Amino acid sequence: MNAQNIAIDAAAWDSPWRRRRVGEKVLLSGSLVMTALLSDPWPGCVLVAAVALVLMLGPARIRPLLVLGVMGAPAVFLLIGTLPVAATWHGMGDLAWGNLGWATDGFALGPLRITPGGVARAAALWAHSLAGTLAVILLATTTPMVDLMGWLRILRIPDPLIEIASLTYRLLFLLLGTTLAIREAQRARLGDVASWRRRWSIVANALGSALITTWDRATRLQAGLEGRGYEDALLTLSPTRARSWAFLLTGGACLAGIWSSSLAWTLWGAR
Amino acid sequence: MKSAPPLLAAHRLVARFPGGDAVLRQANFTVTRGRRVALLGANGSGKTTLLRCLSGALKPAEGEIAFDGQPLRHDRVSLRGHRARVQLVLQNPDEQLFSADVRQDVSFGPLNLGLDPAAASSRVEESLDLLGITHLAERPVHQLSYGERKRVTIAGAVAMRPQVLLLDEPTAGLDPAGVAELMQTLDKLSSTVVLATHDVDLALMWADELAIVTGHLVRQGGPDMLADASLLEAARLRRPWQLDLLAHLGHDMEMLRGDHVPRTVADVAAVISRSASGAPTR
Amino acid sequence: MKSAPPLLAAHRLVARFPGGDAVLRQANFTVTRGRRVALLGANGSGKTTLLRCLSGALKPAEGEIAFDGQPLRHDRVSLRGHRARVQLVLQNPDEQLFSADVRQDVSFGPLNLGLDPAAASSRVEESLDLLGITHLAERPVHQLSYGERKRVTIAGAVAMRPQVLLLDEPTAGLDPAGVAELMQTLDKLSSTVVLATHDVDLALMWADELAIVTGHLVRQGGPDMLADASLLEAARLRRPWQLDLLAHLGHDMEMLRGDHVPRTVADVAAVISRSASGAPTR
Amino acid sequence: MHIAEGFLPPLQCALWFAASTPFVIHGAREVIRKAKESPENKMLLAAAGAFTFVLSAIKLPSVTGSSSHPTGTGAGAILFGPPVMAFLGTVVLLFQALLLAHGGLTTLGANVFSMAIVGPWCGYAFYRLVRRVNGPAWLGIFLAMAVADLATYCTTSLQLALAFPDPVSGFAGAVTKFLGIFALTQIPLALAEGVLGILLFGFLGRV
Repeated sequence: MNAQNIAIDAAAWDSPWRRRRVGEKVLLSGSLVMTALLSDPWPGCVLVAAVALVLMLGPARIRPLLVLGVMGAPAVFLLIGTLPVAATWHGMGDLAWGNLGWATDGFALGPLRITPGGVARAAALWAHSLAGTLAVILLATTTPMVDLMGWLRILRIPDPLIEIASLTYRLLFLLLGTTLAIREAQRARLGDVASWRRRWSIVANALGSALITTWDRATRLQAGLEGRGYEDALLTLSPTRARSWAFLLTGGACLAGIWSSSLAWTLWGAR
Repeated sequence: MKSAPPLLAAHRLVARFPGGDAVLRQANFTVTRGRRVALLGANGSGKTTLLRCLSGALKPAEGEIAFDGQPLRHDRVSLRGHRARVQLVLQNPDEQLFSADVRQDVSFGPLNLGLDPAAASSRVEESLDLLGITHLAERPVHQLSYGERKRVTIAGAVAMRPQVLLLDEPTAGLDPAGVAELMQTLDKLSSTVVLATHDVDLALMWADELAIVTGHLVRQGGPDMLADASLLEAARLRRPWQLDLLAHLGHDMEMLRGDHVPRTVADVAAVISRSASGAPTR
Repeated sequence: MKSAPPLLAAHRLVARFPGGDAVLRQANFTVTRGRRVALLGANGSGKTTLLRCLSGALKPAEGEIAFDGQPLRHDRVSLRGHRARVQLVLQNPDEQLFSADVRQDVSFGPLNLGLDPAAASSRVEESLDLLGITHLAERPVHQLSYGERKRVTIAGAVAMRPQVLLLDEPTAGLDPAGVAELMQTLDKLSSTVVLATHDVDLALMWADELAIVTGHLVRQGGPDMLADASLLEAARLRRPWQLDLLAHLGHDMEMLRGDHVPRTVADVAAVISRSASGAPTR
Repeated sequence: MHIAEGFLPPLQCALWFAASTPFVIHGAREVIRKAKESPENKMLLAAAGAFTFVLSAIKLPSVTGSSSHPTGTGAGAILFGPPVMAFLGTVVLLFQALLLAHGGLTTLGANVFSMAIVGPWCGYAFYRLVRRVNGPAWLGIFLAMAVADLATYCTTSLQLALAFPDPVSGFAGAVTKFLGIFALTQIPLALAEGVLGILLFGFLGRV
């Protein structure tokens, strides 16, 4: 990560979809997220994932490597989070720790047992989660945070809250830049070869300095904005973006497709 | 200095650091409409403090700021009016940019003036165009370079169409071509400009008038102030090369007064050529 | 350029922005022991990137950094050795100071080198003295002025007794007297110095050698590079006044090559006097 | 480590949103009140939000071998109080979900409950307790940071156990599994965050 470039954020600013209405993108991604949550893993979630990927790599022109990189964090969580779901707990008393190997109902790992049912549950979770995450990333890589903040006004969230969130976004990049620069300066003077004990105070010093700098900046920003006429509201022009029926209809068609295939699959399976 | 009444003035200004030490003590400063004033002085001498007082951002401990002869009262309504006429651009662009999107940020000032969105929008486009940054309108501020962010802050001030533009170190950190472009942009503005800088060569080349902050006071005068060795030393400045070279060549510095002070390379070359051809050194 | 082997070198360096665009493409750069190199270039040309690669802070995408002929491997142990020999001071002091008081901050590097407290302490006092900031030793870093904080960052690097000191815009934001003091301090250092700056006049006056970053490459040479109009334009630089004036006066620029390039006011005055007295222009 | 998108069943997503909403609204009211007091507070609150985000993105010196990040909500609770942290934590979680793909939108309610509500309140309670009995300041800070971190992860484990009860041993078995995998790796981290808190406040006290 780098101050100028949180990968998703940079993609959102460069996205050809930036000029689309935020509401339309929220509607599309939101529906895909809900579909990933509510539909069956097969074919619903798989189709959601496919649609999100195709839209991102196709019309939204997001680099495949970026999508792959961004999926890293959720994948790690899924790995850790689904492990306990895949395994059943048979209690300490039931099985000795030395118990390792195939049992009648699955693979035993001491008091844990990995069963086919557990693996199926874990796989279903993976499907829901990966599809949902891709649908969220579709929104995140095509819509800068500030556009979303502006859109939140529709939900009647009070202005001061939106302003604070927007300022947080601006200060975030300043603070991140400062913190990373301080860490680099510490490494340049061999901060990373200090004793383990000293390294802790070095991290604390970096954070403390960054905090003081940001505090100071926030105060100076206040003074700077007062000079530009700031009294109690951070007014800006919000861009007007045309409604796109093509976009809405295509999105609608995708969703209808996913749901009808899901329905068809369920009916066919039940027959 | 001029018979024309000053557009913006500070009278007997006293300003203190938050700690209590005085930065300015009974300092006076005036700018006449249409003039370009370069403000020089050491680090910490009080240049920025003076600019902040002039802009209304800082209330002086004592003394008065006057616009067009009218003293500024520091209440909300007067300040609002003052800020519409006098705009200060700080040195560090991150102290004035708050929005992630360039166009939105520039629109902040005009909207604060109470303009309707259409009028504000046309002001924004106009000043983006003037600063040559229309191509950055949709970019996020945090991805811009330092020089680009400086232009955005100036655009934000220009969009308010101030009568006086106060600039604190606008050329610091810019490459030479960037400095030249910025100075050309300033020439296009109709505002009166006060520009604080450490660059004495640039000050001599650009300004109609100089103001040097030293010893808690402001000394104002013509470019020949930069020939006064004791003043320069007190203000931690150096003699601009233009004057330094002529002194080295044995020219009579007393002759280089007022409008006879050479500013550009061409001026200096002309003085040297004339003296080589036997004419007196003016 | 020199027959002496380079102390620090970059070979066919490729460095990219995080987004993927190249900043440097197959760039070469060398510094010989004891030389003073000024690094010039436009905003965003890659000066800072080059310095960061040279210091080991940034691992180049391709190419190699070598110290005393030994290529730098970017593993922990090699970097540790490299950083003890090559120190980089970046432009913004706020992003490099991280301790509560000045003495503590300057002692950071020496303590990390594994020096015992007494040895570290003597290094600290030595470099505080060299930078002329002994009186600030007990002061909290966050209360210092900009110029003072710049000196503290340089003291922090000097206290590591590096063989090469890399400075990114050390004079930016300093008043003219501050610049002069800093340049005098640099003259006292025994290190080899590479100094990135936007100030072409200063570069011409101070440096033994120039390096200009343009078109993703580094061009190295003597001060006469600053007479090359097309190179200057490509690099968004301007001709230093020394050369600009002589060109205006009709001097033959071809004669002002290598060691004949005038650097200081005295040099220029000498060239002009000689030509006025009828001697050839060198 | 926040619960990823799509990981919780729909009904539970809704319940956690319902559980978090009153706290967040309470915090938002407090934030609006502070912003009205002085516009400068807006900047400072935004700075605090940014700091919480960056804290969670900073790598600590390796404790368990893996890279680890602090939650930082304990420090925020001491400085601004738990209600404000409920709001700022929500903003930070939204940013993490959309800028880093950490966490999710449908799981936002659950993550807010653990990280922006339970963590700060528990950390703050311990901080007050130590101050009440005139305990040393460092202990209060240490406990605030460590407890906020641990409480967050324990809550996450409970949330996951509730969503995925063990087919054999039920909720209790599931709690054992999730606590085992999360809380145990988190205990050294929580202690580390406590130490970091002491050092950080120590640094701030010196400047």
